[in-house]
Amino acid sequence: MSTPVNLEVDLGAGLILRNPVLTASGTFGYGLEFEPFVDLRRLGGIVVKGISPRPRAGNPPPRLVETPSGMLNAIGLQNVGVERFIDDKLPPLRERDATVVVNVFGQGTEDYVAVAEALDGKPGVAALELNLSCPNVAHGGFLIGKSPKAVAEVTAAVRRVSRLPLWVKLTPNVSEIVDIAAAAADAGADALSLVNTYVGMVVDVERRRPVLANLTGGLSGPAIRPMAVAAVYQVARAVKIPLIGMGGIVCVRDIVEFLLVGASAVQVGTASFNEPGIAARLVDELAAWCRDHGVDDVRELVGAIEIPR
Amino acid sequence: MSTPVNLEVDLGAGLILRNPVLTASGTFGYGLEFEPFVDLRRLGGIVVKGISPRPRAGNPPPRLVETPSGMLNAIGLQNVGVERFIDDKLPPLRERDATVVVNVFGQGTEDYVAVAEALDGKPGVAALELNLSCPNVAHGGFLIGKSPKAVAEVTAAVRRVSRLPLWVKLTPNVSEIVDIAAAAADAGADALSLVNTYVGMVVDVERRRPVLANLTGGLSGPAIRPMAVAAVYQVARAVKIPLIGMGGIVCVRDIVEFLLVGASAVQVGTASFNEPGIAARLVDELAAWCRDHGVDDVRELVGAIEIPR
Amino acid sequence: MPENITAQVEEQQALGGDYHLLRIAGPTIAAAARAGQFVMLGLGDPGEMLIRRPFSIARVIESAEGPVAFEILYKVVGRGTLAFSRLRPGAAMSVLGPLGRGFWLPAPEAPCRPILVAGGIGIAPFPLFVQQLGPAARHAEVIYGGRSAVDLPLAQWFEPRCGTLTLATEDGTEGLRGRITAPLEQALDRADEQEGSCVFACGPHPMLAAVARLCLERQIPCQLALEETMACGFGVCLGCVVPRRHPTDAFDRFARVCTEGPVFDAREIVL
Amino acid sequence: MPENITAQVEEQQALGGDYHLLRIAGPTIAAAARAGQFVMLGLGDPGEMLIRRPFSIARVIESAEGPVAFEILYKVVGRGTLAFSRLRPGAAMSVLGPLGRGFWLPAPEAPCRPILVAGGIGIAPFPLFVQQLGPAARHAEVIYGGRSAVDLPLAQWFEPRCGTLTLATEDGTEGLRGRITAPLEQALDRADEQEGSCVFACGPHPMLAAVARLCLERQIPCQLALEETMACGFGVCLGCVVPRRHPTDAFDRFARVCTEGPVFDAREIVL
Ligand SMILES: Cc1cc2nc3c(=O)[nH]c(=O)nc-3n(C[C@H](O)[C@H](O)[C@H](O)COP(=O)(O)OP(=O)(O)OC[C@H]3O[C@@H](n4cnc5c(N)ncnc54)[C@H](O)[C@@H]3O)c2cc1C
Ligand SMILES: Cc1cc2nc3c(=O)[nH]c(=O)nc-3n(C[C@H](O)[C@H](O)[C@H](O)COP(=O)(O)OP(=O)(O)OC[C@H]3O[C@@H](n4cnc5c(N)ncnc54)[C@H](O)[C@@H]3O)c2cc1C
Ligand SMILES: Cc1cc2nc3c(=O)[nH]c(=O)nc-3n(C[C@H](O)[C@H](O)[C@H](O)COP(=O)(O)O)c2cc1C
Ligand SMILES: Cc1cc2nc3c(=O)[nH]c(=O)nc-3n(C[C@H](O)[C@H](O)[C@H](O)COP(=O)(O)O)c2cc1C
Ligand code: FES
Ligand code: FES
Repeated sequence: MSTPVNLEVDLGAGLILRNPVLTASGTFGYGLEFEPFVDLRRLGGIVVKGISPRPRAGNPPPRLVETPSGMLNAIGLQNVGVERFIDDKLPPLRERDATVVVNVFGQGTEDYVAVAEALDGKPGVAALELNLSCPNVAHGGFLIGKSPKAVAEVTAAVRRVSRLPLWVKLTPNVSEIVDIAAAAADAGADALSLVNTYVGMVVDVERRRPVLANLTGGLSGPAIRPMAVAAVYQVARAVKIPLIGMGGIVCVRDIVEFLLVGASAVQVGTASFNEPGIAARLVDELAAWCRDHGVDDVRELVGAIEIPR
Repeated sequence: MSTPVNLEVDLGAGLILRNPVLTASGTFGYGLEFEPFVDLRRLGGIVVKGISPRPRAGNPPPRLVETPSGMLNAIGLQNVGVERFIDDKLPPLRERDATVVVNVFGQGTEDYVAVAEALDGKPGVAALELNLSCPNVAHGGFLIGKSPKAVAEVTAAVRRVSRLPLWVKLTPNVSEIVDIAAAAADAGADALSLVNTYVGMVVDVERRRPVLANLTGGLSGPAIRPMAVAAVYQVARAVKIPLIGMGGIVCVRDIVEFLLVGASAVQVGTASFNEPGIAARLVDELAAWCRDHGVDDVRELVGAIEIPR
Repeated sequence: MPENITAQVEEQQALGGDYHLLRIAGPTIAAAARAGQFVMLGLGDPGEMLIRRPFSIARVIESAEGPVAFEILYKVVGRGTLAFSRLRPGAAMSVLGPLGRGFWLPAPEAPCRPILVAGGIGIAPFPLFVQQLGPAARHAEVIYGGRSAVDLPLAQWFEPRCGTLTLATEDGTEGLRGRITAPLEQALDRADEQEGSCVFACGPHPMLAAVARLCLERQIPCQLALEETMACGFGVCLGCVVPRRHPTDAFDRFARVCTEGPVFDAREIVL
Repeated sequence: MPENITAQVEEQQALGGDYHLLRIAGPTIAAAARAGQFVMLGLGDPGEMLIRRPFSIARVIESAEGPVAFEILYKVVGRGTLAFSRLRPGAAMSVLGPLGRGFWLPAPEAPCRPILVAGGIGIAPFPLFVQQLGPAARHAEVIYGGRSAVDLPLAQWFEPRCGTLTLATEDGTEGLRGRITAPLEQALDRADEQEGSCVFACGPHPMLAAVARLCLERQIPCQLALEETMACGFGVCLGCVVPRRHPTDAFDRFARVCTEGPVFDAREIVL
């Protein structure tokens, strides 16, 4: 019998995950909704829906539309707000021994700081993920996320008030994602999550109207995977902190692809809607893949792409 | 019997096209290869493969890979060079009475100017399309295309030497495509083509190598359509010159979608590989769509999207 | 608790005019289903269909041992339903269900005469509703409208099972010419007198808005089965919302159709 | 001139081990096909398969009136070939062909003994080759290798039709154990003596490189049928290139496999 494959990965700042497969923010609710389908402890981690200082209503419907190999969403960060998250969601998650990463959303530096402060010292939070990249809210992290200076400012401000491992989630809707990544790393991020969704739009040609009430939405799903892989590849060559890759993962091949270009872990997003248990299934399949390919430790795969010549 | 639908569109600078359906550069060769499948005169226009001052070899293979609802290409602008284009390709195209737009590619301002000068006064060229957006060549128009200042410089330089209608083709791999569009318009472009491909990458996980010899390639096809539509929508609200929309068009609905968000014409790209005669078929289907929807003049559709409230 | 399974197609029946009836094996789902609840149906491979599609559970099939399968009634309107229409017995589907809050039937202590109002494919939840009403269905009134005769695929099924069946088509090819609002108004006026009627409606958005208005004006209880685009079907994507009439806080401004509905009391929501 | 048609599947035959034979109606393509030429096959709807797939024309089917259909021999390796394997007679495919430059047969004035070398699915163009050789096939030698016995799906077909058939499998489950290079070397050594042999090869890239080396060393004429990823199949996407050995200018550095090949003289290209 062969020795079991090591799936543990190190995300920096002392955070070791059971395995590199997390679920992406906004696609896994607050985790508890998935209990009928998956044992939350089997996951590398759960990134919860973006939390803001106060409850948010989100955008009016329609909020979704399918696109070729993808979908657009314009949820607009509807969420319960940090207080109710701490009171209602965190305790049961903690009971279940799930690794919980809190995705933080704000309209300006103060908001990010406020959520980080509220969460500081609360048991059961493994890391913060700053969403500086949601394309679906006016004055959102989106504009912050496009400016290296603003990214650095928010990152540094949260860094000052929080001892939690700090991840910064990047938007790919920029000219040079490497510049944004470097700014976040220099300002104290412990790891970077990439990518968030791409701005897109679908028109109902019969009614001559945008399908989404918000006009545009964020594109996710397999359609974006090649772009997300390129983004992770580029950032991996430029920054030294761990990366969490995502965008269109639907099978174990896709996970390996992100690891090879330099991600230390990945997040499964849209695919969880289609198959609620997919992330846990992919943990097992990743272990099997490693075994079949003579990989004893999943960390061997991280950045192991060979560039010919 | 109803009156025939008017399909003619005005692309500015005195250029009237028979209909708004063109073929996209790099996906229709030099046009002549498609003669077995389509009467070139039925098309609104043919944008030929990017032409540089001297012949170019392009990138080593593999140059292509399919992706979910899309494909990556890294051709690297292999082309015969402007002289042979003028000698060998232009005369037969002229004989066929095709509307020919020459896509121009260079590594710096001088190259664009050189091709424009070589083409000046040559009969049979309806317009120039400056490719400031190819992601597949080092020092290519790509870097130029990401900087409003560089875009303005190349556009103005070509403007000075050429009397032909001047289109500038934009890359969508930028933070604010509207800024680039405005720069091109202010520098004298008569129309803007958008979008070129999105940077992407696919890894052969078995061999742990990028599939493409060039590592990354340009993503085209239906996968990118929602992003391309959003880009055209945004640019249409910001600049006043005509737009030529493209990205993942495979059916008449897609054409109408681009027109509604503000494109005066469209280009069909990747789809021509699957069905060589598709662009001509879509011309007929567009006329039929207009008839069925009580649209007498296709120009009524341009920018006719209604934004609720 | 919804079940997420890979299930077999048992039967595929074309009903004419783009309407199909699909029978899917699933004893647990069939046993648990309440009228108005739905399933999310997919093809398994997210590469073929990234997002599953929601369909009302139209009917439950019983064998001697109990419920064994359920049916959905669907109309081919796009890529997904076209793919479904090509499935043959034995094909595998991914199924999540039963989902959402179904219709709540009149309580025994406060009986009411049910008026079922369906527009087009909105008829889908009502066969199960009638099955679950049991003998009370004899008193039920069904008002069923569509564009044309072909858009009333289940009319015959209701005929022998309900008290009154009123059909309406916009082109007059079957039943009354026009929309269902006219016969509904008449029924409601009768209801005013008889006391104790209640309305259950499913159909296109404008129809539901009209039904709600007519009922609210008369203070007649009215339940509406809504449709909204869905990605998950179990409350996590927040994609399928409808505005609440009386939100308690900002988070609460929208209700999720998939978990808090798809059936709502007309007084709960803004259409 | 290639023809772009919508054609019907006439027959689908599973040969075991992921290999299938697909018969497609197409008199014009069948009549024009030369061994080594190929077709681009798609499912019509670019939403289902954006890029068509290239397949060698494996065999031409004749009726009393002449050629009526052609066959492709294919291996299921991914999404496209999986979809093809599910097609049943009557299904529609989009077909472009015949495409490219096939093998050029030995000229009558300079006859040579053909040695056909195939690796795995690289056997695909050779049934047609044998058909078109006619009686001369009796003198042909076929060397056909694969991973395992199951990877030699057409071995029996060649047996009665050719002079010699040498099989080789890497795992030794059929014929010689090992690669085809050893039997090829022996055949070439015999050829050296007999004068006038010529090699036609199709298979994976490393095999073709080995075959080319062996032949070039001995100055034995050698034609190679190459594979490269293709988007169009008719010369316009410039996706399918292979480096030329003697380019004349920068544009010329690469040859298109789809139009200048897929069959090349081994001296023309760099493998
Ligand atoms: C709770 C619920 C129950 C439903 N029950 C039934 C039923 O019993 N029978 C039936 O035929 N249909 C039902 N529908 C509608 C059905 O889900 C859609 O017709 C189906 O998703 C269309 O998929 P498609 O791929 O064929 O169409 P698409 O190509 O996706 O779209 C075609 C049209 O359908 C609309 N549509 C697309 N996806 C959805 C979606 N997820 N929800 C609603 N509309 C959508 C689009 O706006 C578009 O106008 C129900 C919807 C909901 C929300
Ligand atoms: C001129 C020519 C003739 C061919 N003849 C045959 C034949 O007779 N029988 C046969 O089984 N195969 C043949 N092939 C290979 C065949 O085209 C591929 O196996 C097929 O395209 C794979 O499609 P897929 O969707 O199943 O696989 P994908 O999911 O697309 O890919 C699976 C694997 O196939 C490779 N591949 C994908 N697309 C192509 C492509 N367009 N060309 C080459 N490789 C590709 C990929 O690199 C990958 O390793 C030929 C290829 C060429 C270029
Ligand atoms: C419905 C939906 C809601 C999302 N909400 C959030 C969010 O609240 N915060 C965030 O950082 N990302 C959010 N995302 C982005 C995802 O976390 C992820 O970055 C993106 O979907 C790409 O991954 P995928 O292609 O696997 O879905 C959301 C995505 C979807 C589809
Ligand atoms: C194989 C290939 C080659 C291309 N070559 C060029 C080119 O030479 N010049 C250019 O401006 N765009 C080029 N493009 C981009 C297309 O013109 C078009 O902008 C893009 O493919 C998006 O449209 P589509 O999704 O319809 O293909 C190329 C695209 C493909 C797929
Ligand atoms: S469909 Fe996802 S929350 Fe309702
Ligand atoms: S496949 Fe397009 S040029 Fe050869």
